[in-house]
Amino acid sequence: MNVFWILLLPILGIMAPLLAARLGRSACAWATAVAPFAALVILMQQTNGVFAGQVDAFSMEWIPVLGLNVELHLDGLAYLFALLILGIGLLVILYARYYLSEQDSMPKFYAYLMLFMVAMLGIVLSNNLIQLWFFWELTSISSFLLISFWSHRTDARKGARMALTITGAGGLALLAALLMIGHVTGTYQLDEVLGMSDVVHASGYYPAILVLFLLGAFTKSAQFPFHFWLPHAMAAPTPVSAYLHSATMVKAGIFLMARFFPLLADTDAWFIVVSLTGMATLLVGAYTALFKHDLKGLLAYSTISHLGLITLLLGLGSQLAAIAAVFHVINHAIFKASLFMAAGIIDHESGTRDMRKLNGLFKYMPITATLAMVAAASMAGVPLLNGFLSKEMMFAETLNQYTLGALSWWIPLLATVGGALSVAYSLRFMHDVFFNGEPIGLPKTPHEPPRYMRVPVEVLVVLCLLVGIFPQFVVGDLLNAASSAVLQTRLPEFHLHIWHGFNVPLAMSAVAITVGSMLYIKRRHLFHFQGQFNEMDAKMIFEGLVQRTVRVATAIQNWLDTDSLQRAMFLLLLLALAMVSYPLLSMDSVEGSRPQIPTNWVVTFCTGLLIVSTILTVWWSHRRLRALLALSVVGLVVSIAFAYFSAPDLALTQLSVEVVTILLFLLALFFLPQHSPALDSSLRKIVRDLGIAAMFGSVVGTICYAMLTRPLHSISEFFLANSKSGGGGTNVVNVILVDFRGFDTLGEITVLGIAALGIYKLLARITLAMPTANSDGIPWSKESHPVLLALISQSLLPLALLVSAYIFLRGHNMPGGGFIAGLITAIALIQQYVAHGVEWMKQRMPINYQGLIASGLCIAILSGVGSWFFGHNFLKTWYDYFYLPGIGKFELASAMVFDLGVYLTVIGATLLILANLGKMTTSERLRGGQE
Amino acid sequence: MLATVLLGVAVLVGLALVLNAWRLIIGPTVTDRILALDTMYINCIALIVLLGIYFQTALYYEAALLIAMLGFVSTSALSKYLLRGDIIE
Amino acid sequence: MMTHLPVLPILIPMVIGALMLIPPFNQVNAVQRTLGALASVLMLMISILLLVEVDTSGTHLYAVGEWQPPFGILMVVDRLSAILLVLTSVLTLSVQLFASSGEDGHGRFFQPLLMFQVMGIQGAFLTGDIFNLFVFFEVLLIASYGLLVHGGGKQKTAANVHYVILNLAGSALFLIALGILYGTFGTLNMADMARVAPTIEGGNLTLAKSGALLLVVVFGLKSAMLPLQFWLPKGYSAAPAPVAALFAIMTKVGIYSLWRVHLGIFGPEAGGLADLALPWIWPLAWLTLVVGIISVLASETLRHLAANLVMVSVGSLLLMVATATETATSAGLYYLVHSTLATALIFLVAGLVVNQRGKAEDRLVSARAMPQAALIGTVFFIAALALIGMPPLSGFIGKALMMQATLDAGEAGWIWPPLLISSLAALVMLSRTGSTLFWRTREGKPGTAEVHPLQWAGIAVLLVALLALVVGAGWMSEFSERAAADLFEGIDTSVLAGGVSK
Amino acid sequence: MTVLEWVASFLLVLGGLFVLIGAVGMVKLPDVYTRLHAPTKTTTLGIGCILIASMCLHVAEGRGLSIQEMVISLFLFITAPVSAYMIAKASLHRRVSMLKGTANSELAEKVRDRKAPEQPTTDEQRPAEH
Amino acid sequence: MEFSFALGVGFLAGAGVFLMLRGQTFPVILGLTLLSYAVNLFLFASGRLMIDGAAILGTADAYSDPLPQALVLTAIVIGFAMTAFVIILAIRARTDLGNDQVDGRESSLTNGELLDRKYRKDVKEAKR
Amino acid sequence: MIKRLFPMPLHAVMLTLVWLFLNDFSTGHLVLGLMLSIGICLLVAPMSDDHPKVQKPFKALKYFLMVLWDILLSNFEVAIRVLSPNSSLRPGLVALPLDLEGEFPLAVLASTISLTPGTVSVDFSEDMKWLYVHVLHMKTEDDVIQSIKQRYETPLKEIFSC
Ligand code: NA
Ligand code: NA
Repeated sequence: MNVFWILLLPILGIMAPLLAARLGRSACAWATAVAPFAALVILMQQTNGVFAGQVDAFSMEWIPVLGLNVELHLDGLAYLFALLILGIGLLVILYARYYLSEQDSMPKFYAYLMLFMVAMLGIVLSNNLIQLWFFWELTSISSFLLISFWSHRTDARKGARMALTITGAGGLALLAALLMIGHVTGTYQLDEVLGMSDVVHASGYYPAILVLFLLGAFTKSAQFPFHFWLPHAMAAPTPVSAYLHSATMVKAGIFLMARFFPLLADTDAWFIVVSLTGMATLLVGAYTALFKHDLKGLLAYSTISHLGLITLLLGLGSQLAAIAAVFHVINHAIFKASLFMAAGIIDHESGTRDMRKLNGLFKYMPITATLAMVAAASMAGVPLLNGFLSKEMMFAETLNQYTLGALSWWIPLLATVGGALSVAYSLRFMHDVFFNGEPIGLPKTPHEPPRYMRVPVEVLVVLCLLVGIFPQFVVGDLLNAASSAVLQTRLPEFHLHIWHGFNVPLAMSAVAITVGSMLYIKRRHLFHFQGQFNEMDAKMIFEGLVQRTVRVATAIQNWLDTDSLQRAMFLLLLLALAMVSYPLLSMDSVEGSRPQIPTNWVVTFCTGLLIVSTILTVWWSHRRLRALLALSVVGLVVSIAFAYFSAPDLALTQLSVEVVTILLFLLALFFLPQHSPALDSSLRKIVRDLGIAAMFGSVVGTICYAMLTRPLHSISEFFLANSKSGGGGTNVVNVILVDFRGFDTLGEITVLGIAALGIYKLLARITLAMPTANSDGIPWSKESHPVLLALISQSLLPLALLVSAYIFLRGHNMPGGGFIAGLITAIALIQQYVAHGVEWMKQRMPINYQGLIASGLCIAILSGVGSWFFGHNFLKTWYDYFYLPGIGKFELASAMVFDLGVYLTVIGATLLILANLGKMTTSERLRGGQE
Repeated sequence: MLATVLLGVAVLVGLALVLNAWRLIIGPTVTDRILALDTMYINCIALIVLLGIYFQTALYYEAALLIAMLGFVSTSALSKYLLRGDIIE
Repeated sequence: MMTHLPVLPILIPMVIGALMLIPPFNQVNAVQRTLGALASVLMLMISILLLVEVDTSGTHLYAVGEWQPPFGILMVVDRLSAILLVLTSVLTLSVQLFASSGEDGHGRFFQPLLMFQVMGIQGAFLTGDIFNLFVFFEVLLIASYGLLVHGGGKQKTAANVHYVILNLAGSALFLIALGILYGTFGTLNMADMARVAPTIEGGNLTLAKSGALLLVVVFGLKSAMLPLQFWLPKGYSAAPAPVAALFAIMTKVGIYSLWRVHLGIFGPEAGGLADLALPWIWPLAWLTLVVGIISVLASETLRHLAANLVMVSVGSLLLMVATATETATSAGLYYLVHSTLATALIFLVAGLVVNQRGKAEDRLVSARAMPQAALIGTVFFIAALALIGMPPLSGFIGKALMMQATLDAGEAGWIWPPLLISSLAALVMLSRTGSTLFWRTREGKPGTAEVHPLQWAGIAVLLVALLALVVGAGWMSEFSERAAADLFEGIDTSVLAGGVSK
Repeated sequence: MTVLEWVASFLLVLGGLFVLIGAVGMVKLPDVYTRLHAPTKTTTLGIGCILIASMCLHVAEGRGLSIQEMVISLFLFITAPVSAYMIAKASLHRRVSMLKGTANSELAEKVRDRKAPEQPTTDEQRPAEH
Repeated sequence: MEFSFALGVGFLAGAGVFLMLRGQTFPVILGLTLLSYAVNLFLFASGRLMIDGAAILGTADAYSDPLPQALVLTAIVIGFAMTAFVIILAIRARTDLGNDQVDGRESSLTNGELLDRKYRKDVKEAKR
Repeated sequence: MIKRLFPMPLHAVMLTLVWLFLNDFSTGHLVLGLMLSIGICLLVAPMSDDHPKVQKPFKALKYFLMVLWDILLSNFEVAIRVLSPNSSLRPGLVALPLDLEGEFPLAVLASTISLTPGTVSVDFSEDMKWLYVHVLHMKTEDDVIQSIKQRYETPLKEIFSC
């Protein structure tokens, strides 16, 4: 349970700086420090237990399906890292209080920093694979926020993005690895998983797991060749560099490898990949560090190098090497954090980090200089300092491995080279900055920093010395506990002493120090040598890579999507064709067993007429009015077909819709070009389109024929049987529409209503230019309303309305119904618009068509909702027969109310569409002054 | 007998439809085509009425009525389009 | 009233939408907006109520008109539809609030069209009848056509032309498919179709296969499956922000339909029709995801990026559809909810960005600073995390669930790479976009555009929902499992057989 | 067959023939103005005959007198002249030329401008259709 | 009879599809209309063909399948709404984009440019 | 008051009659037809302009029957014209001076002309003083003018008393 508080307190602590923001800078810093300090205290209370091998655990269910639960545990390794995270974290908080300037938003900084602290604690305390990954990604995010803290600076933005991209990619690989581990082991609980190394090793997933896992670890810990993001992360404020990019976050990868050491190590693949990567990183980092003029750059590469060293140790696979690795984690964190802070002080007080300008600072800031030099010496591996001890152990272990078979001696040799390089750059850090003549053109005159800014450095340097001189006393137990957690077995014998006697590792150290000093002294030659090569700017390469990816993607995208409807349509039809016809290929016979209706001449005529007029519609599609005439014939024949094949309702509907459509087309033609070129595409395209059209047509025709000639057992018997008794009507189609499937109809009239609204919208704020003459150049006739047309249309109106009432009322029992009646009414009214014009109608029929739509919809709904009050479901219909003396028996049905809703909606929608378009053009025309 | 007569008359009407369609195709002017279409509407009324007689039902009678109405609307709108461009003004 | 709950999510927006055409509600003003907000809240409450009901007492069936299935139209509320109803309502509330800040006044009928669009979506989620599904598809489409042009402008018109015409072709194909299916099954009720499916044989089987496969094209078009995705980037990026946000669920309707139809009817127990669509969906889904990734990388504006991220989410979901196991479906459902909320959020953010950046709009160029860069940036950051699939937002849960499901199904080898790379691509592009839009500013006085409180409210709704999706992830993922189980089990309409027939 | 049925058959054949003759006229007559005569009269009458036949048969089959057909005829007879009028107007407007030899064909411009025969027409020469 | 019907449906569908692949809005809408005729007939055919069997109870011995007829009715209405919308959209597109191409861009093959240029000028004048 | 509640009574009666035609002659339909007709008349009343009333209904009926007869005859004539060779056609355009006044009577006249032998009304002059008629086969212009004036215009003048 305590472990829970260690995590929770910093989580709460994220809010502290934001809340304390108004109380001043120091208060803000103090407030921030409270939570980690408390957590640290709790952590310290666990010390004895942890050292005794007890594990404090906490677990709570969160997402069992995913295997993600809140599972925490505090063992030696977690303790060690938590100690580093909280301890150095507190020092960084203190340091940052003085580092940040007035312009920087301190609360934001601290909040980000605390977020990061939480993330790191989460990683190290995790006892659940997915949870571990959760916090792992959180470190990437918080690191992004911290690196880009000075977001106005290009290098900060780019550095942050690069770091995020690389570590993010690694994180994804890690997720994959962890999920696979979970899949193989059947659990995501870390302590269970760790005991199942044989299962994992034996599974076929092991290679994939290892590669993906190491990708995650290596990217995070800046291992070669993924190391390049780290130097660019130095655009972050220095406290961030000290905390994230030396002491903690980059160690997350190391932590991960250490954590999973028992599970994944102990194979050749692990040894080769990890140790060689470590070695390469060690050398590349150290070598590059030597040539960096930027103080933080040097430290960054040095960090890379040391991370390589630790990785190398973990890769060696021996237990003692692992112990050495853990030991070096501690030491590096201590000296590197202090070095970064020192560098930050120098930067802060002198205004630059360029070592070519920084010279002889010892005079100006002797205390800081001394502190920095001690830390640097530790980095170089000078005896009596902590760095020396772990380096010694490393040297010893490199002698103890057989990774490369007969060539295994390369490893100690290269390790020594690495050591020498590290001595050289450490020397450079000491000499080039604090001595080496006078400073050149510094923006500020350097001096010692504020008292408390130096405290963190002092603390850390003292630790360097303490660990270096009394290793067993200071870190012996800690190292023990952490190492046993890593190895999950009893530890081999090992001793932490300052002095191991004269042995090969000592000799290697001596060689390294000697060669390193020589290298530094002869650095001019080296710089000259290096100067021949163009400096590789990782950022440029990375950005270039990203940009090239984007360019390639854009090219592919442009190739794929040409923003052409024709192409999209072609693909749609092609896919449809492929998918529909694929099953047909295996059809034995198109014709089925259903008896067919004998044909006759009239039908043949009509079929011929249909086909001819269809072809004409296509043929004339560029002579638009003609195409419209051909289309009308098609519609006419289709209506006749409906009538012939026993569907009078369909015939009526088709006819009325047809006419309204033609009217719409005519309205549209006025504004569209009257003609278009006969050949609108290349001949090849037309042939292609004809091909797909022919195939589509024949497939649809074939399916239609196959369907028509096969018997069908459908649910329709029910409708025929229940139409009269259940729905109260003899027109089964109409009863289906208003009763059995009234819900469809409700949706359908809604569609119509919405379409009218959409059209109204489309016509809003549109400026239409009307042609003053037809396409042949003949100006329009001056007579807007031919007298005979006006007169006859007007006298036909009552008749048409009566007919529509007739069709409406008998719809339930005979062909007809609300929809057709609505269309007839609408057409009759539209005819008045055509014959008399908009003005005339507006004066005589001031109807709000939107209101008509709305009331139609409401009536239809209400007729359905009404049944609720009788305890029935929505749209449950009711009918009954009544008798009135003198009139006789008649029927009343709720379905008729529903149909009335349909009727009104149809009128409203049709008129809103047509009359509105007409109205618009008229007002335009009047404004244009053409009348 | 009546059935034969009906079929014969239907064929006559069908032929008429074809002839009108021919006029629709060859034009030569737009008004010719509109006229042809208008006549085809009327021919279709004949077809529908014959259908009703043949099936001995009054169900198709509204269709005929509607064609009569709608043919008129469509013809007058088409002519209006030729005259004025804008059919509703 | 409780017994009528299943039709209320359709009727409420319909009635309110109709009311908004009648005075005094027919003007864009506080009255209309309040009405809309009330409707949204009411829908949210009802859908949550339904969800709880269904989760405790099982699938609800509602026979409209009291006609016993398969003869009448049946509304089916199972866990799958219930959670999608809740999702739609949340989205509606957010969009409604956001738009009420004034965007609804940039043209007529925004609020009623919004209501009708929601009616269509909810109807599609509720109906248990395949033709009724078509009708609701059309309702939601026609409303979306109207909404897409809201505010006017060339871009919108151009996008709408493509969107409308392609969808009309899609509707035609839908009807052909329905014709084939009715012509072979003789029934329209989905549960009944599932019952009939194993009995179909001979020539009818071939025809039914054609029909079923054609439906894949139809739903594929709605969900922007490759090669039917071309309408998406243009349409979504041209739409006004709240509309684009609402559209985030439109593609999901396609996914839902694939589940309903191709798992529910043509699922493993459909005899000769069993799982016939999967071999087609597999490669297309994979390619959708890959092309989605490429498009994400090629995005030039925030809205394009968001639209392409929709495509990525569609590709991922289609892969789950193709995997067709219970766990994959459940993972997909979680991811569906998450991705809908997250993409909606990013579209709303894009709207704010466009408002505040003046002429530069949301293009990835440096421009004058946004007056409220910090706040908007924070929301953007949250949305970005969700979309990339990074903790602590829900994206990672969905992604991890999907990865687990495909690993269990033995398909990880080729699903994981695009799935993971899509996250990386999103990460690269979102960080690039974010840093350009919010940080790479030119000198000059920032504009004065202010984010309206109602816009914040709309965003807050989504943020809360996303947060709930993380905090309640345990419940949600288990619920998804139950919902997937419902889907695999099918709908039992026999419970209605006795009671409802007239 | 009853007398009524004979009558009906006769009317049907007559109607069919009229319809066909109208169509023949449509194809055969030389210009749009002469073609106008065919549908306005022959075809309309043909339909009239068929409708009356339908009424007769209705009676013959013992289903009583059906007067519904009258409404269709009414419609047709009212609208046919207007359709012809509109088509003629449109043809004149588009300057569709009359058959060579049409008497008074020079009046066409007057009609087009709706002027009285003695009034001068506006002098604008535009391309005619075909 | 069935064959004639299927032939007609096939022709309508093919012609519709061909027109839908054109580059201007007007033929595309024509194509949509043709296709929807085909689709309506096809949907209607799913109930099989029958003559003299209109589903009006009491008028025949056997009735045609009424359900597809109801479905087609719904489809016709919806198709009408959609067609109306797309027609007006075409007008809007020509006004907004200055031409009647579905992609809003002139293609090199169309010589409608002159017309459209004049149209754009007209629009400008009308706005003034 | 009654005028406002029952506008266009004649129309209403005629509509009711048509309603009975459409349905059947029963009390129920009479009541329903009356209700509908009155409703429709109320609706269209604002749209109908005042026209000269038919003053002599009996004459109107006679006129109607005469026209029917003419239609029948004319059709045979046109049929013959159609079937005989085109070269024998003598089409012509005729300007018919009008004595009749009022839009409605003129419309009736124009319609009659269109329906009867070999003539189609083409257009009125703007001042409604001339009706242009296209004749399929014209012997002499005066012939046509005289026969139309006598046979149709004169009775119409009487019917509408103008
Ligand atoms: Na120096
Ligand atoms: Na107009």
